[in-house]
Amino acid sequence: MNLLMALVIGVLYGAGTYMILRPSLVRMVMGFGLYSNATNLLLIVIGGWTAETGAPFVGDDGRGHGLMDPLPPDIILTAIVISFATGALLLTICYRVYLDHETDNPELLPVDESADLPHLMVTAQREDRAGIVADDRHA
Amino acid sequence: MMLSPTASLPTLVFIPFVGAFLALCMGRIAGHKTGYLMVLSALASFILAAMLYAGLDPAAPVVCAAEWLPGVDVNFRLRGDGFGLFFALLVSGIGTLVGIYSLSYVHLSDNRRVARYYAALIAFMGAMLGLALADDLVLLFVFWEITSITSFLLIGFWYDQEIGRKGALMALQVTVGGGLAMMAGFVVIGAITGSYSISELAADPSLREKLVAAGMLTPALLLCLGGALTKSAQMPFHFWLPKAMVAPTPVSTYLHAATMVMAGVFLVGRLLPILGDSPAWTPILTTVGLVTFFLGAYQSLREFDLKAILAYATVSTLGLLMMLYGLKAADQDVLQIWSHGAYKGTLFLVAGIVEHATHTRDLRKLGGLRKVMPITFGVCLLGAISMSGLPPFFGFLAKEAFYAQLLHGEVLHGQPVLQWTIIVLSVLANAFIFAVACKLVFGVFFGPPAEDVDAVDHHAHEAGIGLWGPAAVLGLVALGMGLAYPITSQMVNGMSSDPHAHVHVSLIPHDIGPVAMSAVTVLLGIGIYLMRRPINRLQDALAIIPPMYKFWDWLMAGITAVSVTFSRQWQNGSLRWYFSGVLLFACVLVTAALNRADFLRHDIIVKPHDLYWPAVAISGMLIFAALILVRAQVRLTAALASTAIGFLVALLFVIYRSPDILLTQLLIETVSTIFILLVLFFMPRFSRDVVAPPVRLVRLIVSILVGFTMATMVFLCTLPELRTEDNLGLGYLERSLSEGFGRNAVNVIIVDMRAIDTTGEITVLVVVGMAVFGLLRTRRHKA
Amino acid sequence: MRMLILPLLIPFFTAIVLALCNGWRRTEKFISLLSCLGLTAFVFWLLYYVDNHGIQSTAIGGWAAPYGIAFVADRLTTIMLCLSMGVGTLVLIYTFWTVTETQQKYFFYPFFQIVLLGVNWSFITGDMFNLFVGYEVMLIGSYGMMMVGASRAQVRQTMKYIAINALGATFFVAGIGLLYATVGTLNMADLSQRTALLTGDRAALVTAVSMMLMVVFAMKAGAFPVFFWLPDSYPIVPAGVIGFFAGLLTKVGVYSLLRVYLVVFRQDGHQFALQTLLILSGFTMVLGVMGAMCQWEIRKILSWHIISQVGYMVMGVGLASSSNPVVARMAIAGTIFYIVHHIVVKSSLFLIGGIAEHVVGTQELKKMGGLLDLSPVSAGMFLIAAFSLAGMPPFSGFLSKFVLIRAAVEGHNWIVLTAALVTSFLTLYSMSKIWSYAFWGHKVRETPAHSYRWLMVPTSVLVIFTVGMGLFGQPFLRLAGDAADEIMNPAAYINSVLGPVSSVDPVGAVGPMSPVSIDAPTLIAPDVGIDAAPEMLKPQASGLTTQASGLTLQAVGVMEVMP
Amino acid sequence: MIMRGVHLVIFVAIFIKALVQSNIQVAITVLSPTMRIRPGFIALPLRVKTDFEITSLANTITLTPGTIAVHVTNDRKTMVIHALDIGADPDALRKDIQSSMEDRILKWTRPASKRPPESK
Amino acid sequence: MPLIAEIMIAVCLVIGTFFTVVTGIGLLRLPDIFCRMHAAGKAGTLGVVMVIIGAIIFFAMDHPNVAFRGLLAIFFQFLTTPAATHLLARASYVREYPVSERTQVDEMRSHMPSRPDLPFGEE
Amino acid sequence: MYEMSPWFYYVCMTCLAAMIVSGVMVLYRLRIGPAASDRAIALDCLATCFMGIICILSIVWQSILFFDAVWLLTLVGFMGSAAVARYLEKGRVF
Amino acid sequence: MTPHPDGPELDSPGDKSSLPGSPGGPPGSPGELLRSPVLQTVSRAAVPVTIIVSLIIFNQGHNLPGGGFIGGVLAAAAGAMHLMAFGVEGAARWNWWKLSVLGLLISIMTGTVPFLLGEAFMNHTELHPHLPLIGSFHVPTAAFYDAGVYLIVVGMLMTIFVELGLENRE
Ligand code: NA
Ligand code: NA
Repeated sequence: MNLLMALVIGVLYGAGTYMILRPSLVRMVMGFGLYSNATNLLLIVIGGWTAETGAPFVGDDGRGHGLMDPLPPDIILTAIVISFATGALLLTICYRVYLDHETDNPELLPVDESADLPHLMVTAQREDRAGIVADDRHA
Repeated sequence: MMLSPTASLPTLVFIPFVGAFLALCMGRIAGHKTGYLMVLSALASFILAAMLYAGLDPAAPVVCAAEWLPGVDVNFRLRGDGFGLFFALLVSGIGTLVGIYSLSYVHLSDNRRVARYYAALIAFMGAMLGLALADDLVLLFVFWEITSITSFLLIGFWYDQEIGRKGALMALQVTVGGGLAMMAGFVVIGAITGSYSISELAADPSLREKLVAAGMLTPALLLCLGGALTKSAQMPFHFWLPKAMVAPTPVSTYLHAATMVMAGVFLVGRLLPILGDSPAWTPILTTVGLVTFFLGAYQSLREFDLKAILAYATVSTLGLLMMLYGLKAADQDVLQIWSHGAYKGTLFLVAGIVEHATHTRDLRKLGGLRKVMPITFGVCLLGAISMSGLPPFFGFLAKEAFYAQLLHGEVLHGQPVLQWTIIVLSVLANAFIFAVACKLVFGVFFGPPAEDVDAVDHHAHEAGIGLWGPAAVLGLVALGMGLAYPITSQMVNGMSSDPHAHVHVSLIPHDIGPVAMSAVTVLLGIGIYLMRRPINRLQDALAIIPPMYKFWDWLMAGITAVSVTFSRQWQNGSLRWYFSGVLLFACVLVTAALNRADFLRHDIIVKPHDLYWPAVAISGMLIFAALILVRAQVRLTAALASTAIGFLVALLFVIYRSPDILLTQLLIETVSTIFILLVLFFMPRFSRDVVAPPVRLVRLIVSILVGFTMATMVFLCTLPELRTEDNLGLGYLERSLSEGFGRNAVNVIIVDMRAIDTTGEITVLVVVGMAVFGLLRTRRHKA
Repeated sequence: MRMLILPLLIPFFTAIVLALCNGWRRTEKFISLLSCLGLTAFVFWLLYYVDNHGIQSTAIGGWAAPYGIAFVADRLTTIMLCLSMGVGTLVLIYTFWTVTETQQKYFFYPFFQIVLLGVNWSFITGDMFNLFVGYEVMLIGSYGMMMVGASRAQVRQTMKYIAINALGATFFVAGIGLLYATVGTLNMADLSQRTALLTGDRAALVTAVSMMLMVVFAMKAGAFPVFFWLPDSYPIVPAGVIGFFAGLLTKVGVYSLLRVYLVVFRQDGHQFALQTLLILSGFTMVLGVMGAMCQWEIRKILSWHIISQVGYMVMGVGLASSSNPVVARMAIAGTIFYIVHHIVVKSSLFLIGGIAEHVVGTQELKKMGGLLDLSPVSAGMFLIAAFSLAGMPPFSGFLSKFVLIRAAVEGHNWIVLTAALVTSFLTLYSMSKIWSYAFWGHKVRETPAHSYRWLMVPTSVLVIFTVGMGLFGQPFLRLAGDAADEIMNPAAYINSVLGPVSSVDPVGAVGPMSPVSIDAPTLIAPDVGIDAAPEMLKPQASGLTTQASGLTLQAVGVMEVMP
Repeated sequence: MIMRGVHLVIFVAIFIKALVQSNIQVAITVLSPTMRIRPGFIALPLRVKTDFEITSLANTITLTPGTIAVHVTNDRKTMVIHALDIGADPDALRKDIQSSMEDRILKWTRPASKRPPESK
Repeated sequence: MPLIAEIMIAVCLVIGTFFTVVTGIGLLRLPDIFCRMHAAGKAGTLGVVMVIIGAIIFFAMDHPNVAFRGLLAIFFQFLTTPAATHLLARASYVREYPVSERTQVDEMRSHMPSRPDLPFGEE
Repeated sequence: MYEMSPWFYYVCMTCLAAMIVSGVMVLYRLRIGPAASDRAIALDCLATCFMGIICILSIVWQSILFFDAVWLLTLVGFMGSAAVARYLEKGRVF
Repeated sequence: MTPHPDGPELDSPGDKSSLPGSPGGPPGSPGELLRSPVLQTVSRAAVPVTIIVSLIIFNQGHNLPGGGFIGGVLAAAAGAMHLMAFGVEGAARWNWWKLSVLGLLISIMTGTVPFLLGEAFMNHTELHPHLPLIGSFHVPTAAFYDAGVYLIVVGMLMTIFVELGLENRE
């Protein structure tokens, strides 16, 4: 079983890698989704598996023998939520980046971050005062 | 109020720092009067040093020690021995004169700038005093670097001019670069011997034996020389000194003629008893010193800028001193330093006066000032004669002693070829110096002024006593010390770094050798002076090698070019490259670690009974779905394949009996799909992969490597032999109901046992919500 | 000690209250300041307390470790907390005059608290997975701060920053999972006592797992070759905040390297990780400074210098691989000292850079000039901070480099020593470049563009600190040395978390051993005898022998390595 | 009111029967080697009015033999359905749907007074 | 568990599985998107409902709340699956996904007045 | 826990296998499309298959813990399909 | 335009400048097509049921699968269904992120109360309140914590839904 799962996890990581290395922001986000899934599988796999293992719900006796280790699911739950939240933020930002630069190819984005660095405090304050906010989209 | 000797040591070091601080604070109001702080603090230090010298017991010098950084064996230890006090007297004495000179010399409208100038100058003096008296290598280094910093600020006095900035930067970089090596050398010494105390190291042979035993004697020497040779402007690191001449003349006089450049020499003197046993000592120092001595003098004749001439002459003398230490003739170090300080100080100050009066330093434009500036002329003569080594001046004493050392020195004994090489070159160098002295005196004060400089006729005037006074004092020292040679002899022998020094210092020769060499020197010098124009042409013809500073510039430009390439290529903004780098790094690290044990001997056998066939089927579907995603050219296909993968993973969670994450996964995948669809609306279609085939190949290789590495790790870590059964799982289960009041152990862990994890997780959620809100709202408001 | 939750609880409540006060600009600033000052006072008291009373720990929720999550405050942790809160408060004050209305409206101050929260969290937690959570909280706050204002460049660079950190998070979680599979626990103290017993294949596997985690920590620290994110993202961080980011965020990575590779991983052959770090550190130093050499913007130059400076700290961690405990101790103490120095100095440099921007309205060196005349005090502060960064005496930078170089010399690591010296030289080169272009030269304007008086207040505190730390370094060195002792001898740490008798008995094949005897092999590596360098070791030897014989558990306090 | 309840029960029963029928029919179609289908889009004039009725009808049509509801025009007078096999006469299908589905829905959704006349 | 219960459950499972398989085959075999929706919307529904009923029976004795969940699932199934089919079918028509050439009549076209103004290009 | 009849167990396992086969076919449709709606339908059917699989596994394991996933999948499948339909029809989901 | 390997691209909404602004839209406009009584009716039925079920799921979490997070996502999914049927304008009137901040406050307070009472932070226990009508029952304080989580998830997801839904809607 662990060889099988190692194979699956390897494929998922490999596929995720392939996706994040492609020149498309949406694909990148999906690649991270694959990573997240692969990691979750990895975590559940390390909990161990036998055909007889039960779910981690203890009976009235409160004993835990023969049940699945509950810690990996706990870790997964936290990790899944965090990666989901990060992914949502990343996706929103990717959308914003596309609107700004009209490309979703990260390789085509401007390299020099100072080229359109408007937040230089001085500039920003001036524009703030004037009521218009620094939007340099077509600068 | 009388200070005890122990207390006056640190006091004389700290007075200037207090003065510098005061100068900074009051400068804005006091303006040029800040200079009096310089004079006062220098004078105070001088008096204290003189008092200490008066009470000096050579066998047991005053020591002031305090714990500073006991954790790293570094202590605040000052020691007032003869050599240190000599240096302190030199520094504070010339400091007083330079302070007085500056009062008349420095005129600026910007009070703050003047204040900064004096503050740096006073702080420099303090650092030099500390350096002279420090008995701890690290403390010495601290003061050493403070002199570098203050020197940097002083050279950059004309910081609104490119040339001023460049000169300052070069001086800083070269001297600090050497200083770093020196620090490493000190650390080596301290780490191996366990002591940084100079006197202790010099006195205790067992400490030095440790260095020898560790084989670190020569490396430590080489590292330390890195500092000494750069600071003292030895070839090939001499080039910063002429460039530093952009500084105001008081600075050049004080730092770059009399004191700071002597710090390297001083250090070598301090190190001689510690590292002198190294077989590299004599060859290196003698060679470097000799070359510098000769080439400095040689180059000096080539120059026409007054300060450049003096700078190269200084370089030359510094070489001479290094050579003397190389020959282990430490007994005449004070003699040479002192005589040089006196005449070179005089000449620099005179150069400043001349520049002040004529607004030029170019010998070719100067001339005939004898009549306009008679006092200056007189003072200049004092310095120049001493420099040329004619009796009865101090310079003569020094040169005689030097020649005597060459003829009778122990180190050269029995090596006639080497000895004669050194003698010939030395005589030649001194002849050049002689010619330079002539050139100075005749070039500035005799002959007609150049036609295009009307300054000479119209504006040139005799300087005030504030300017020539200090120069005259130094010049008189050069004369007086020569005349009073018995006292001189006593003093220079008493203050030498060699406790057993007994150099014969006398105007009356007792040995024909040195006198003959002096005669040859003078004759040669006259000859060179007379032939100076053809010699200059010859020098121009011989100058094939570019000046050293160009090499330095090239070196820095080369480093910058590498840097440009590196930052463009490495930090190229390409996410693809960043990801690949991180991933490959991970693969390499993990593989390297795995290679350290032979994991292959664990049998990799698929045990069919261990496989759960639905898991096999689901895994197959999962891999298939992953391939769909990877191959998808249409965005919606990719989004749906992602969702399918999520569902399939959820199904594996069923196999692994984890209902909580099953539900979570299903919901999360659905919500993710909705997000993706929401965003896809705005995004462009997937473009065809337009990357070049090599990029594709690399991408494929990286993917396979990552997949393989992760699979290997998972496989190994879940192998029954390697996975641990002794984990926390059972403990959690058993505590779930009894202490957590819940049957769902996972949930009990989430909300109770490890609730702080969950707290972080929900914080992330909240912040993401706010961040998305902020991001989209900010831009929508702008639109 | 229940109070250990306060470094989290206070930023938490502050962030919530600030979010709810959204729109009341003055109130937000006031509350932020109040909270930061209060917490700063607390953590400094905590440092004092821990220094005098030993390691403190608390079980969150009353669940005893290793099941519950323990928060542990040893000297290293409290030092880091003091730094984060001290620098955080100063930067907060600085931002009062730099934050724009838009930035404040879109949660600048709540996010600031979240970053503080995450940083404190990462420092104080005693659980590997909780460390991950702390990282994520810190990161998410930093994402928020980085793009607050949402300019093109900010959004774009934040995207890259998030993406790279997402990669790191993947390895982090995967590494934690594999760690749990092989060692069976997540609590750092428990891990420490369990890994110390590991040998053979399992030890080698745990080493491999530790290498996977190293990617994350090295990335966070900004070490070679995974510092990609740093020079790209720091230049877009809002003014002022950059001082905090530059100082603190990478140091969380360095802290983790110290904690994880010296306390958590003690299995047979764990030095491999440290040796790897040593190799990486050389590249980090040199390449970091090489990157800075060709830059023409203050922020970029300083950002690249973070990398090279991190190289020094990583070098310290790597030098701790030495089999000579004196060297290892000096390396760790040097690293801690360096962390303190660097946080203070780098923050102050960025803050001065902000002032310079305020005065001349640009960050580009070629458009600057004459700052020495325009703003002499900030010029003076820059001079001090820059020379301190370059390791010039008498400032803190000199002392920190000195200690590390001494450790390198004593460990005979000549190559990395050379790299350190070269880096130091090139650092000076580019610092003097900034000075020469920005502070010297012709005035580019007659008067300062904006008033900057208040910005000087927090900045000067940092600058004064670096001078003080250089001149009066002994208390810091002493503290760093004691912290190093705690790290080298985790027995006290383990006892504090798990109690004198471990709640989880190391069972199975390895056989029962008491935590005390576990420490012996790492304290004195078998190949280093006391007689290897008798004189050098003399003062320490007695303390160490006491340790090795396992006579006393509370040896941390007893051991006086420094003479 | 009671009658409407009865009609609802009848409707559910008939609906279940139709559901099973439709499934079997689809199964036969899918599994038959030749797959004889005559798909088509057919417009169905509507008498149901409210959202609820329209939705009930649409869902019922979709779940029952060979038809799915594709579209409801904005005037709510017509529903377009897709049939897997429209047979020879589309009008027969239309009438069938109206009588078997629409009428029965109306019977339990509305009181008799408000009901439109049943289809012929 | 009585034999009769096992038999009933088995029958439910078999029927449910049968229709699920039919869904799969139908999805592969049917000629166009609209026809495939018939398979998905109908066979899928009945198939899964039968399986759920089987499960409800299985757990009826010990866990009555499973019946609640099962009925909830069936309710949702009847509520949502046809609606989803309906929405997708219309979207497919709007996007002009190719219709099988066997299609006899298309009365849809005339009921989509705004069709020429479709916001999407022919992609 | 009760001991289930062997034939019943085998019926369950056979059904499980058939369900998985159905899932594979559905997944294949997800692969080949061609229309986006095809894929959406396929995903919906995949969810349906999973409901079946989970039900059968619940019976085999005699565990009710996974049963919530069944009705959740109904909802989830609908959400996905509806979102895709809205996306195809209007571009925007909301 | 190069043909795709998967045939013509069938998923792209193409030129979005001419897209309808909101569901429905004036008669004759493309948006008119999109009016959907079916979706609206289904969501009228499904949304309340889902929300109730989400509360059940939330409530059962301590002993069965479920809990605040799952319940919250479920409720947010119901919200998404509502948005799909009725558009975002109504929901956009509220600042959903404030709900998540409120949730965070509740969660943290749950941990802080025992801390202020002198116990460890987040030391959960069981409460046994006695209410009229309902009688005595026991609640683990962890449930309050979970309730905070529920609100956070709803607030955060709805924020993103609404904000993304509002994008590009003049
Ligand atoms: Na995830
Ligand atoms: Na958790």
